[in-house]
Amino acid sequence: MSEPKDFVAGISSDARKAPKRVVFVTRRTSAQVRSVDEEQVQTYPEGLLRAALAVELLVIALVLISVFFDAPLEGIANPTVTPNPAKAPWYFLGLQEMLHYFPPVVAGVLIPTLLVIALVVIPYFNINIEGGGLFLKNRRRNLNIFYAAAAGLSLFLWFFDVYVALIPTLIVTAFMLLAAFSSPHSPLRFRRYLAARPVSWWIMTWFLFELIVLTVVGTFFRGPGWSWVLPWRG
Amino acid sequence: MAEDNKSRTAEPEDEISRRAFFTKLGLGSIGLAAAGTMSFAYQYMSPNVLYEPSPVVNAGKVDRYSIDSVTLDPVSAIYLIRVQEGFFALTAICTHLGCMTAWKPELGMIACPCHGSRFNREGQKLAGPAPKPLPWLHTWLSDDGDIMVDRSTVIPAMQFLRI
Amino acid sequence: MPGRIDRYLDRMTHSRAWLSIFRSGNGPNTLHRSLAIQQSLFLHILPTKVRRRMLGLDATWYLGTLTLGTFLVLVITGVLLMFYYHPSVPQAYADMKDLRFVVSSGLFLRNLHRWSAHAMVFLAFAHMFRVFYRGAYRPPREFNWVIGVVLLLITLLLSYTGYLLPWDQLAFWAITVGSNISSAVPVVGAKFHFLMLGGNQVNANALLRFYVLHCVILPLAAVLFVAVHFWRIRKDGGLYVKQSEPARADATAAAAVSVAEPVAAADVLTGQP
Amino acid sequence: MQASNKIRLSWRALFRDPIRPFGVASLFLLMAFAIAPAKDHFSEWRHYQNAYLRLIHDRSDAGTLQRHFRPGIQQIWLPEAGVVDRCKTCHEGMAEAGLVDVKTQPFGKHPPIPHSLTEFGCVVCHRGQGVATTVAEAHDSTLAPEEPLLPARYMEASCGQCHHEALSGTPKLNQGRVMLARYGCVHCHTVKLPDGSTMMPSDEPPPLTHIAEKTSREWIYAWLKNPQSYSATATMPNFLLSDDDARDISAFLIANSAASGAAHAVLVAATATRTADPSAGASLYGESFCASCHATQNAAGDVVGGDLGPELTGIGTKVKPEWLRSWLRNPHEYAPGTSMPQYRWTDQQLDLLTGFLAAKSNSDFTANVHLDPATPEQIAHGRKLVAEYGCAVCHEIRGIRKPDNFAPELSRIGSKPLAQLVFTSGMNQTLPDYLAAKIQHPRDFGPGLRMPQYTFTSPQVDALSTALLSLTDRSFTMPQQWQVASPKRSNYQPAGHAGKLMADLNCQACHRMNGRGGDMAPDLSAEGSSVHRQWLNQFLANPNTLRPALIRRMPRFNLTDTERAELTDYIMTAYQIPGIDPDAVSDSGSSPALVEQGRQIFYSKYACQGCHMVDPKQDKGYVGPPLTTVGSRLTAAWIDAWLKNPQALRPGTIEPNRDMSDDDARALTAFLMAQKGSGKQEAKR
Repeated sequence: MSEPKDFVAGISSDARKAPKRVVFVTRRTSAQVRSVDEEQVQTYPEGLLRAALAVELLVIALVLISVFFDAPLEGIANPTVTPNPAKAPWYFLGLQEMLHYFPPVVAGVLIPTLLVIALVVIPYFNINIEGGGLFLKNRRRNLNIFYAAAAGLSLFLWFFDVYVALIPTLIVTAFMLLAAFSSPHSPLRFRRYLAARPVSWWIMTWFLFELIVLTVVGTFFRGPGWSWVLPWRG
Repeated sequence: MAEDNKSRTAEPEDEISRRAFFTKLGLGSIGLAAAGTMSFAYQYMSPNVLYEPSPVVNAGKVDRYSIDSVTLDPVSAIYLIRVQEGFFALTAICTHLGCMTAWKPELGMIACPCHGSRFNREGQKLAGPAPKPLPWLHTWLSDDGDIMVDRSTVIPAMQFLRI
Repeated sequence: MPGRIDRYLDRMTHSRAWLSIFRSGNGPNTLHRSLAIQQSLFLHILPTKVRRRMLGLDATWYLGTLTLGTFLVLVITGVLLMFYYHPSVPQAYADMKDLRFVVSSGLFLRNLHRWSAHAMVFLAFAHMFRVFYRGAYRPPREFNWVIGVVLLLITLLLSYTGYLLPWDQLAFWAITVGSNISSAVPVVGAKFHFLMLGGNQVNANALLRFYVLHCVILPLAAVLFVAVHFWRIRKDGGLYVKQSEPARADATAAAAVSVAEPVAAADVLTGQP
Repeated sequence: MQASNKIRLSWRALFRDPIRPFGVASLFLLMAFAIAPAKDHFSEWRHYQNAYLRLIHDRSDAGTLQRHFRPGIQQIWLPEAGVVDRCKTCHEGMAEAGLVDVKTQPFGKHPPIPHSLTEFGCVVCHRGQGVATTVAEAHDSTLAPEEPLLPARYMEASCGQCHHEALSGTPKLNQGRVMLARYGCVHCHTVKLPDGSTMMPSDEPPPLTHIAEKTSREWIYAWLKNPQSYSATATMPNFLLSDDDARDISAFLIANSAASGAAHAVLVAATATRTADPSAGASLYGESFCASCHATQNAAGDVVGGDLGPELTGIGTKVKPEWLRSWLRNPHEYAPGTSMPQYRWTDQQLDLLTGFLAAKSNSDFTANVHLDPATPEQIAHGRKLVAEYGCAVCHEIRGIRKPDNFAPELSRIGSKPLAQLVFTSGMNQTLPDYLAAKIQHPRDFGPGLRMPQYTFTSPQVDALSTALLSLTDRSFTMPQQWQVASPKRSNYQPAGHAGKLMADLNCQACHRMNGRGGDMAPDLSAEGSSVHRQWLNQFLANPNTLRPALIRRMPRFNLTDTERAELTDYIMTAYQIPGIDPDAVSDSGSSPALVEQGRQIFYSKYACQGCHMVDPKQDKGYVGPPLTTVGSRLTAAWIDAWLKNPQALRPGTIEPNRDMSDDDARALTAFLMAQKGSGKQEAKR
C-alpha cells in the first residue's frame, strides 16, 4: 500500500452494454485482469426467502414491542402551556442540543445543510474513492492540515462552551494521532487498521460519534430548561 | 455445518420432505396470519361507539299537543299526531327516495315535495310513486310523563298510544 | 388429509386462471424461477440471479430490506389509522383517545405505527452508515448513495410530519420548536415557515398540511425513490461485495460475470495481494 | 475470534437453507398476530361486564336487569357540552332502581339527584376522563384537559359550576362562597364569574388614613403580630411578621396618619361616665341592639352576637375614648363607606355608651409592647413593607396606591392542571389537597410568599376548597341551556333626601331593596305594597320584632318624627310591586259571616295553626310568624295575593302554595284582617 496507485476509476460509456466498471491504467504496466468466478443463486426463491425471513423477524419484534409498550400520548395541545423541556423527536435532539449553543441560523440551518451536502458529495471525490490511509501519502502536508483542523475545531467548540461536542472531537483526534504514528508495519493489528483508514472514514466516524453522543445527551441528560440532569436520579 | 452436509448428502429424500414441511409450515402460517389479519381488519373497521343522535326522541309532555293535531319535528324527522284514540308517531322520511315530507293542513294530507307522493294522516299512501306507507314508530310514556318515540322501531299501523 | 390439500393446491396452481396471473409457470428449474422475477411488476427491478455472497448476513446485515419492511408496516398501519382520523382541531386528539379506548385494536395499531416509525428512522441511519463503512457508495454506485440520502431525508420528514398528527402537547411543541428553526433561514425562511404551517403558528391549518404531506405527498415520494433505489442496485452491479472477502468455501465455479472493482483491480494491477 | 466464528457458523447454518427459519418465524409471526386482538378481548371493561352479569344472575330481578343490560361500550354523548362519557360501560347498574342495595362498586345504583344521568353525563360533576375505558385512566388521569375524579367530599363544587346562587342542598359550597367574600380572599385574588361579574368582598377593612386618631402604635404592633390574640374572631389574618417588621409597619402607619377632620367631641364626660351607673350603658347597648352586628365575650367565655361588625370584647384597649365617642356620633366622618348606622344618640347617651365600651379592655394585650420612637429609616422600611405585603389592597392608606391583581386570579382555579402546581414534599398530589394545604399553610410553599396565615377550622377549609373547586373552565363553557341565571346584581341606591337618610342609617347593610343589600333582615322591595303606613311609622319608632326569639333585631335609631314620616312616605311609595291592587280587596268591612268562614278555612281546611298562631292561648304554631296582629300590619290586597301564590311574591319562601280558590282566599283574608291585636296590649307597649 505504500506505492501510489496510478489509475483512474470509471464506467464504460457504451450505453448499449451493461455497465461494467473498468480501470484506466495510467502507469506503464501491463494490465492483468483476474476474472473472478462466483457462485450465483436464483433471487427467487433464495433471495426473496431470506428477505421475507428478515422482514418477518422484524415484524415479530415490532408487534411484541407494540403489545407491551404503549405509544406516548400527552394532554391535548395547549399553546399557552409549554412543557418543560419541550423536546423534538429523538433523531432531532442532536440538532436541538446544537441549538442550545448556537443561534438557529447556525445550528438549525447551516449545520444540517452542510451535513446533507457533505453526505451527497462523498462519492464524488477521488480521495474518497481511492481510500488510502490518511497519513501514508503526503504525510507531512496531511499532518499539518490535520493539526490545524483539529486545533481549530476544538478551539471553536471550546470557545462556545460546547463541551458535549468537544469531548468526542478530542477522542477522535486522539485516535487520529495514534493513527498518524502508526504504519502498516506496526506490531499491533489495531494500529495497522487505524493507519490504513482514509480521511473520509475519519470524518464519518467523527460525525457518527458526535451524532450518538449528542442524541444520547439530548434524550437522556437534558431536563427542565435544557439543564443537565442524570437520568438515573429520579 | 457438519450435520447439514451429512443430511444433504446422505438422505436427500428426507431433506426434500423436510424442506417441503417447512415450506408448508411457513406458507400456511402466513396464510393463516393473512386470514387473521382480514378478520382483525373487520373488527377494527366496525366502530364500537357511534357519534349519532339517539334514535329515542323525547317529544315532551302530552298537553303540548292538541287533539287532531299533526306536529312535525324537523330535527328528528317525525310526525307526532294526536287523535281521539291517542298518540302515534310517523316517520317524516318519504318511503320513496328519502325526501322530507311536509304536512299540508289545508289538504289534510302529508305530501312529499320531490315526486309528489301523498299520504293520509295515518301514513297510508294516497298517490304518487311511494312504494310503502309511512311506517308507524314505537311510542310510549316515560316515567316523567313525557312522550318518547323510538325512531328505530317500527310497529304495525293503528296501534295508538292511549293516554 | 395433507395429501388431499396438496392435490387441491397442485390443481389450483396448474389451473388456467392461476397461470394467467402468474405466467412464469412453476417448477424448480431456472427458467421458471427467472420468469417469476421478470414477469412481476413488483419484482422485476430485482436481478434474476444474485451472487451467493450478497445474501450472507455480513454483506448487508439486511438493513435496507428491514428499512423497506418497516415502511411496508407503516403503510399498512397508516392506512388503517386513517379510517379513524380527522385532521382537525380538536377532533384529532379525540380520535387518539377513541383509538386508544374504544376502537378494537386501535391502540395496538397506533403503537405499531409509532414504534415502526422510530425503527425506520433508526434503520435508515444504520443502513447509511453501514453502506459507508463497507465502501459501497463508491462508483458506480455514487448516484444511488445520493438517492439514499434523499430517502433518509424523506424518512425524517415523514416521521416529523407524523409527529404533529396526534395533536397532543408532545406533538404541538416538537413541531413548534422544529418549525421555528426554518424561519432562521436567511431571506426565504419566514416565507417558508408561513407556507409550511399555512399561517404564523401551529394550528388547524398546519395540522391539515402536515396530514396531507404525511399521508399523500411524502409516501408517494418515498415509493418513487425506493423504486429508483432498488432499480439502481441492479443497474449498478448488484449488491456490493468486497472482493477481498473470501468467497464461500464450497462455491462451485459457475460462469459468472466478471465484476471487477477499483480497489481490488488495483491490487491486481500492482501485483499486490 | 472463536466466539465470533461460532456465531458466523450458526448464522450460516441458519441462512444457508433459510426455509427452516422461515417456517418457524412464520409460525411465530402468526402467534404474535394473535396476541394483539386477544389483548383487546381480555380488556378491563369486559371483565367488569362479566362480573356484572354474574352479580345479577342470581338476583330475583335478574330478568329485568338482563333485559336492560347492553353489552359493549356504553356512551353518553353530549356534543354541546363536549362530553363523551363511557363510565356506564363498567358502571352498568347506575340507573337500575333494583340495585339500590348493591354496595360493591362499580355496580351500585347512583344516589338520587335532581338531574337526569343521560342528559348531563358523568364528568360534568365527577370529573375524571369520560372517554377512558380503563379504571386508571378514567379515574386518575392528570393529563390536561383530563382531571382525576373529584373526591366525594367536594362534590358540591360541581353544582356550583352552573348554580351561582345558594342552593339548599349545597351548604358547604354556600359557606365557602360566603367565606371567600367574608374573609377578604377576593380583595387580593380576582374571581370572575361566568356571567361576567366579579366576586365582591363582603368584609370592611377599615381605612388606615387616620389611624393615629383611633389607636396607639403599641396596639397596632401587637395586632400585626397576631390579630387573633386580640380577638379570636378577627378577620385580619396573621402575616407572620418579624418583630422588626411589625415595629416598622406600625411606625409607618402612625407617621403616615393624617387628621380626619372629624369634629372631635372633647371628652368632657369621660369622668362622668366612669362614675355613672355601668348598667345604664349596658342597657343602652342592649336597647340599641348593637349585638345584632357586634359580638362580645360573656362571662362564660362564649362569644355572643352578630359578626357584621368587629367583636367588641377588647375595644377599650384598642381605641381611644375620644375617637370612640366621635365614631358613635357619626361613623361616616371617619370611614365614609362603613356599614355602621348613624344612630341619633343624645350627647348623654354617647357618653354612656363610650364609657361602657371603653371599660371593655384586655389590657394585657399591649402590656408587653415597648416601642422606642420611630426613626425615619424604620418608617421608610415600614412603607416598603406595606407596599410589599399589599396592605393597601384591603385598607385605604394615604400615599399608597391600591395595587391591581396583587395575587393570582382564581377564576379558573378549579381546573388548574396538576402540571402547573408546585407541591410540597410528602403531600398528596391532587388539586383539592393542594388547595386545602395552601389555605391552611400558605407559607409552606416556598420562601418569599406573602399570603397570610388564617385560622380556619377543617370544615371551613373544606368549604373554601369546595367553593374554589367550583371555579372551573367548564363553568365558562357550559351549554346555554345549562346555565342558571344568577340573581341580577344592582347598584340600587335610594334617591333624594330620604335616600340620604337611609344611607346614614345603612338600611342596606341588613335589608335588600331592589336587588341590593344584605340578607340579615327582610327584603323591603315590596314593603310599600304589603304593610299599612301607620304600622310602619310605629315600627320605625319602636321596632319590636315579629320574632322575639331572635338575637339579631332591628335597632332603634332614635329617629325624629319628621325623619320617620319622611322614611315611611318614601318606603310606602318607592317599594311597590305591580300586580297588587290595594283597591281590589277592601281592608275592612268584611261581613262577620265571611270572617267566620275564614276561621273555618284557617283551622279545618288548611290547618294553618300548624305553623302560625292567631290565638296565643290555643295555637302552637312556631314555624311561621305569629298572626295575632297581622290585620294591623299587612294590607288585605297583599294577604290575598300572598295566599294565592306566596312564591310569586317572595321566591323561595317555605309558605306552601295551596292553590287556593278566590273564594277561600277572600274568606281567609277577611279572617286574617280581623286579627288586629287588642288595643290594650298596644297601649301598654
